[in-house]
Amino acid sequence: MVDLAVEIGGLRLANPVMPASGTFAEGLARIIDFNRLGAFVIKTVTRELRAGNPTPRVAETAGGMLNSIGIPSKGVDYFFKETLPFYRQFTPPLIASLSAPTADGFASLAAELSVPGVAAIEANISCPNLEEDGRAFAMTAHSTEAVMKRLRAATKLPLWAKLTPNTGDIADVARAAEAAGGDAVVVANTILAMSIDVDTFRPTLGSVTGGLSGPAIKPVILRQVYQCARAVKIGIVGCGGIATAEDAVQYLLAGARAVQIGTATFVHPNSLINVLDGLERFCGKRGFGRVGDLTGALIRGGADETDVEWAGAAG
Amino acid sequence: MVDLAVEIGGLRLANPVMPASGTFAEGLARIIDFNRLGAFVIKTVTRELRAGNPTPRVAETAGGMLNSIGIPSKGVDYFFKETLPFYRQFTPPLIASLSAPTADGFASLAAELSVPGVAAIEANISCPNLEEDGRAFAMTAHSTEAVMKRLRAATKLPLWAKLTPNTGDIADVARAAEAAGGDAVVVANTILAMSIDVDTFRPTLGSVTGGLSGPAIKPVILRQVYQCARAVKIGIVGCGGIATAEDAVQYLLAGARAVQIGTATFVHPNSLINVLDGLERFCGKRGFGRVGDLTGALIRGGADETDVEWAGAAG
Amino acid sequence: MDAIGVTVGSFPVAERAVPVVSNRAVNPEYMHLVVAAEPPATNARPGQFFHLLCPVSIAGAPFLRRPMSVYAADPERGQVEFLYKLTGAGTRGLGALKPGDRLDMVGPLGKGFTLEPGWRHIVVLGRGVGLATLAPLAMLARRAGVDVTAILSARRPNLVMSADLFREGGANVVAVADSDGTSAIAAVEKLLRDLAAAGKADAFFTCGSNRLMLLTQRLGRELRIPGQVALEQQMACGLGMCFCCVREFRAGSEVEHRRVCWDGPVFDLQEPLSW
Amino acid sequence: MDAIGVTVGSFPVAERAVPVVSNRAVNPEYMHLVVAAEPPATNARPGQFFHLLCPVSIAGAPFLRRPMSVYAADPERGQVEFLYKLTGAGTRGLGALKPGDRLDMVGPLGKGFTLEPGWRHIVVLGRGVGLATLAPLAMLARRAGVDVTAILSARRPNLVMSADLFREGGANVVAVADSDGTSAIAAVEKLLRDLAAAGKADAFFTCGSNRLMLLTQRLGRELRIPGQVALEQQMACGLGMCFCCVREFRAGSEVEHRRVCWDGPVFDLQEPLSW
Ligand SMILES: Cc1cc2nc3c(=O)[nH]c(=O)nc-3n(C[C@H](O)[C@H](O)[C@H](O)COP(=O)(O)OP(=O)(O)OC[C@H]3O[C@@H](n4cnc5c(N)ncnc54)[C@H](O)[C@@H]3O)c2cc1C
Ligand SMILES: Cc1cc2nc3c(=O)[nH]c(=O)nc-3n(C[C@H](O)[C@H](O)[C@H](O)COP(=O)(O)OP(=O)(O)OC[C@H]3O[C@@H](n4cnc5c(N)ncnc54)[C@H](O)[C@@H]3O)c2cc1C
Ligand SMILES: Cc1cc2nc3c(=O)[nH]c(=O)nc-3n(C[C@H](O)[C@H](O)[C@H](O)COP(=O)(O)O)c2cc1C
Ligand SMILES: Cc1cc2nc3c(=O)[nH]c(=O)nc-3n(C[C@H](O)[C@H](O)[C@H](O)COP(=O)(O)O)c2cc1C
Ligand code: FES
Ligand code: FES
Repeated sequence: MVDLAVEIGGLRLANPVMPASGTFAEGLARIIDFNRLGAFVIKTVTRELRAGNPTPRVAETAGGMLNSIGIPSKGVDYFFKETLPFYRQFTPPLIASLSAPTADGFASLAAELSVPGVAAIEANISCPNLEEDGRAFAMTAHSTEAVMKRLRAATKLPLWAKLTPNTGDIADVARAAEAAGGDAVVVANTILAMSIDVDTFRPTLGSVTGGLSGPAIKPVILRQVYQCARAVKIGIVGCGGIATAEDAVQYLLAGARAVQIGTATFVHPNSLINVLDGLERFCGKRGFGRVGDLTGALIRGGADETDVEWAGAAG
Repeated sequence: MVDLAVEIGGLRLANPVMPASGTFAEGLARIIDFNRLGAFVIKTVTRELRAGNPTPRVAETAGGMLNSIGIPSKGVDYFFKETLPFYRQFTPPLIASLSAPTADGFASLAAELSVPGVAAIEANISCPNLEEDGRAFAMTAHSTEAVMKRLRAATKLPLWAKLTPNTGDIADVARAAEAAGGDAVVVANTILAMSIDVDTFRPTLGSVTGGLSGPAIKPVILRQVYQCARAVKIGIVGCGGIATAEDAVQYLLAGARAVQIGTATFVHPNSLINVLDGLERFCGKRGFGRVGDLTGALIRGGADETDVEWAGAAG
Repeated sequence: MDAIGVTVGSFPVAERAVPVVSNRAVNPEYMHLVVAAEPPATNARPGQFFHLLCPVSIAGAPFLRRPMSVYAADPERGQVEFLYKLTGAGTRGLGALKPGDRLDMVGPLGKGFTLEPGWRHIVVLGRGVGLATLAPLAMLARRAGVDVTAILSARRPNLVMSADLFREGGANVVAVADSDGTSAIAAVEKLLRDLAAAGKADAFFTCGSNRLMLLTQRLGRELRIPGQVALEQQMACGLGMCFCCVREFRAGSEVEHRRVCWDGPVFDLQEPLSW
Repeated sequence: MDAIGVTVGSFPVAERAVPVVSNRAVNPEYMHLVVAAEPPATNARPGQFFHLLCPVSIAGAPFLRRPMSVYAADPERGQVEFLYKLTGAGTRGLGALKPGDRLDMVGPLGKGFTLEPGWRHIVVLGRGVGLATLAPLAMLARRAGVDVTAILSARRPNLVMSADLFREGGANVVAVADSDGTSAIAAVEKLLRDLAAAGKADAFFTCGSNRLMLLTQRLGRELRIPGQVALEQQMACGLGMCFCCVREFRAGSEVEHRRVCWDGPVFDLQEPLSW
């Protein structure tokens, strides 16, 4: 029996597998058993009602997808009236992702959402689609520390910071989140990107640029998780291109204590369950009694040379 | 007849298609006709002899590859004795990519390489593999301006800056390169990334992290070209994941005047020629007399909705 | 089933890799695919759709799934059918499927058509593959003893699809085409007014043409005839999670976004804005 | 042909999509692939290799090409052959090729084996697919009237491959195996010393085993017997451009990196460091 429970960012989760904000909603309960998930992470909530970006909002790329959803939000009332009661029917803890245009806005929204039934706050200080040029709090350590301090003062709940990969030094930003009292960092959101339709000469997305996600970004985000793991002591949630249990293992080895899965769920709605089952099998096969023992187990000091497999074992 | 000639960074090229530094060398002349290329861009030269990074130096990823070659260099003597004479057998101009650990080093090397037979200097201020943490001049506008000023003073040749994508604000860095007297920016080098072998628990690269290239990064670098095109007046050379003529067209529409092709040449050694021929066909088909007219021809203000093609033309 | 539309503990949707029974070209542009399936797939109702993982082919490697209306679903025979147009990498990948190959599909998804008890005569108007979406509705209506007039539009008469299928189903088929002008809006309007006058239009159902949607919206308002329209939009998740697939709708004086995959693809005829 | 090793205006390497003639399993681990080809491909010399674009299969989508030694190349028959071990996504993709399918290959690449005029008796020592690399050398030597002793090593006698091929080629075959201890270094060393003593070892050729390389290096130094070794390393370009494929070599007192794809894959036996 493999112990799948993990301690991460002030929470104890039954297992380290959870959905990524904005890629998960009630509808998935028509296919998979929600009670198997490590946690629920809901679509980022904002105070004001928002329409989101113009269509088209999605485009395919090599090994990934572009999205420019923005944050269409039904607002706080809907969260209390519909979202919260729905998830209270299940056992996994609910992590509320929230966003605001100002530090004040973040703080007051966090305070308002700190209610029974919400287990932690995931501050999406990184969503790259809202402004055309993709600016976000999490692009600098300075503004990250500022907004996280306000958030820390505003809620007693575990506080997670969802970082953006669109920065030159993500380890520095993670340090700022930790210094301001954050309990975990989620690494990371989508990479700002675009594509162009060579028939129409127009961007494939209505908002021109959007966020790249899926397997294409996995090596980049994995590197950022590795850099953050060497910079902070608080927990790291790895999120970027995870489609298989082996992908999740790579993130744990690089230093993550838990993982979030987004785009893969669009391709295979069972991805969350498949990765969870695969993780348990992997630990069993490799003799790990606790999935938590994989965290940071990367062996440094240069990889082995590929040995001449095709020339036979004793070659 | 399509006019393929372009003016870029102080040079007039017969066509906008050239190889990316480090992915091209004499050996390719065994397969393709070098005289058809817009220019030659050689592997980055350093003053001192260097061994480069430990093996393994390459790994596959979804839609791309990781490399940690570093800059093994045979030094300046070899450049003068072997490289330069070899390329002088052909008509396209030679662009010398160079790198150094200090601004002084950049300047003196640029001065030394400013000889007949070298048409332009491409300052690789971005190679992410040399230091384990991937720091590079081009990660900040400040250090970019400093090194480019020294380079500008050191050579009368057209001066190009090869930027790194591993920065939070590449447009700002491009502005710095322009302000310091750069004649063009090459956007961009590889994205710092890594992967882990879940059998050995070791990084797949001997140097742990390496540079991601290939189709996977195209949407990210295309976005950076688009951002730079709106920030600077000097020419932009688009470089990142180009494998087809349509990819090259996307870069031109986003604002590039020329393109460099790297990883695609590893998969199809004829890629440079195929993209060039495809560009000419595209211009012909779409009625562009000059390939230069594609530069910046992106139509803004939101893309069209996908119309209901499957429901018939007049639907 | 609460406000959110999900009943906890029941799993009406599934992801399954099912065997292909047949996959034939019906004309140079369209193909007809039959797969062997079980519930919940075979419970698919007219207007619902499946999200198909299209195989890699020379046409390319589709990353996302492709939405496809159920053309027929039969629990007894244990089959689900699709009628699709060869368009890009996804549908061309589908086109390469051979009997025995496996197709990974998620479904049934979305809200289908509904028939009000009071209706005796309905009119379905479709074009191109819009017909694939309307065909199973016509069958259902006939089985419910409701008369069906099917106005099938195409560029040329010989391109009109599924006419026989509608006829066998007992529908009264009117084929119209661009080539002879019979598909012109004015001509189709005349047809509809005559049907309404003859009391043969208790409701309009349309799919696949913005022009036909606008026409039926206008006549529906004027003649107080209710209706439903099936819309399409690019999708990622197909399960109401990503908000990629929104379109604009009238909500009183407001304009609001709704998800085609979750709130639709079938909507009240009067609500969608022109696209 | 200048110092850099490229003759301007001659194109001795080509990228071609060639038809598969046959692709058969020789045992549960290895397959034998034959393709129809033309010059320059059919000019491939022993020790040279091709860079193969392995097709996408259930095993995965290989992004980079895969290097594969030429097992045989015949300009008359217009064929090139490979002997390969099923390993990962690339070789398993190769394994799925059927006669008539096209295989995109780049080559011939790299430096092959060379035979000195003075040599009358050579010894080739190989293991596993190292034999694929040595087989064409043995054929070439026999055609040049040079005697060949082929020491073929494997885990079990029945896994020894290509023994018949070497015999038909006129080589004097000695099969050794781990299972009966005959492949142990001491045993093979005895064999080599006896051959040397009998004047039947003018040169050693080896491939596919670090242990056999180290043994022949040692004996070669002691007995002043020259030799050549074929190395392998992960590759990207295969054309000497990317420096992915370097290994370490003795250069006087220095250690230097050389590119297996360009400076090799065949090197002087004494130069490579153990890997
Ligand atoms: C609810 C619904 C039901 C549908 N039913 C059918 C059907 O029964 N038969 C049929 O032939 N087609 C149907 N379509 C359209 C079908 O989904 C597209 O033709 C298909 O996705 C095209 O994919 P492609 O890769 O071949 O083409 P591409 O143009 O290469 O597709 C590129 C991207 O655009 C998307 N896309 C392109 N056209 C459409 C479209 N019209 N609607 C939604 N997304 C699109 C694709 O999904 C893909 O993500 C339906 C669409 C929806 C939304
Ligand atoms: C010059 C040369 C000649 C070769 N000749 C033969 C031959 O005749 N028959 C044969 O069976 N094999 C031969 N090999 C080895 C063959 O290239 C690998 O077995 C093959 O690349 C494995 O790819 P894969 O995707 O199946 O395995 P994977 O292990 O999934 O490959 C992963 C990556 O590692 C690389 N790789 C793995 N093993 C090797 C290796 N031993 N050498 C180089 N790269 C490797 C692959 O190219 C790929 O990039 C040769 C290698 C070289 C360098
Ligand atoms: C359609 C879509 C919508 C998203 N919306 C949000 C969001 O509202 N808030 C947020 O923090 N991240 C959002 N993300 C980012 C994901 O949570 C995740 O960080 C990213 O997609 C990388 O993970 P993946 O490669 O597994 O998808 C969204 C991603 C996608 C694809
Ligand atoms: C193996 C390899 C070696 C490279 N070496 C260099 C180099 O020496 N100098 C440099 O400026 N860029 C170097 N690059 C980066 C490429 O020039 C190019 O910027 C990058 O690969 C993106 O383009 P691509 O996706 O077309 O390969 C190298 C890339 C690869 C894959
Ligand atoms: S496709 Fe995701 S919400 Fe409709
Ligand atoms: S594989 Fe590129 S240099 Fe050898």
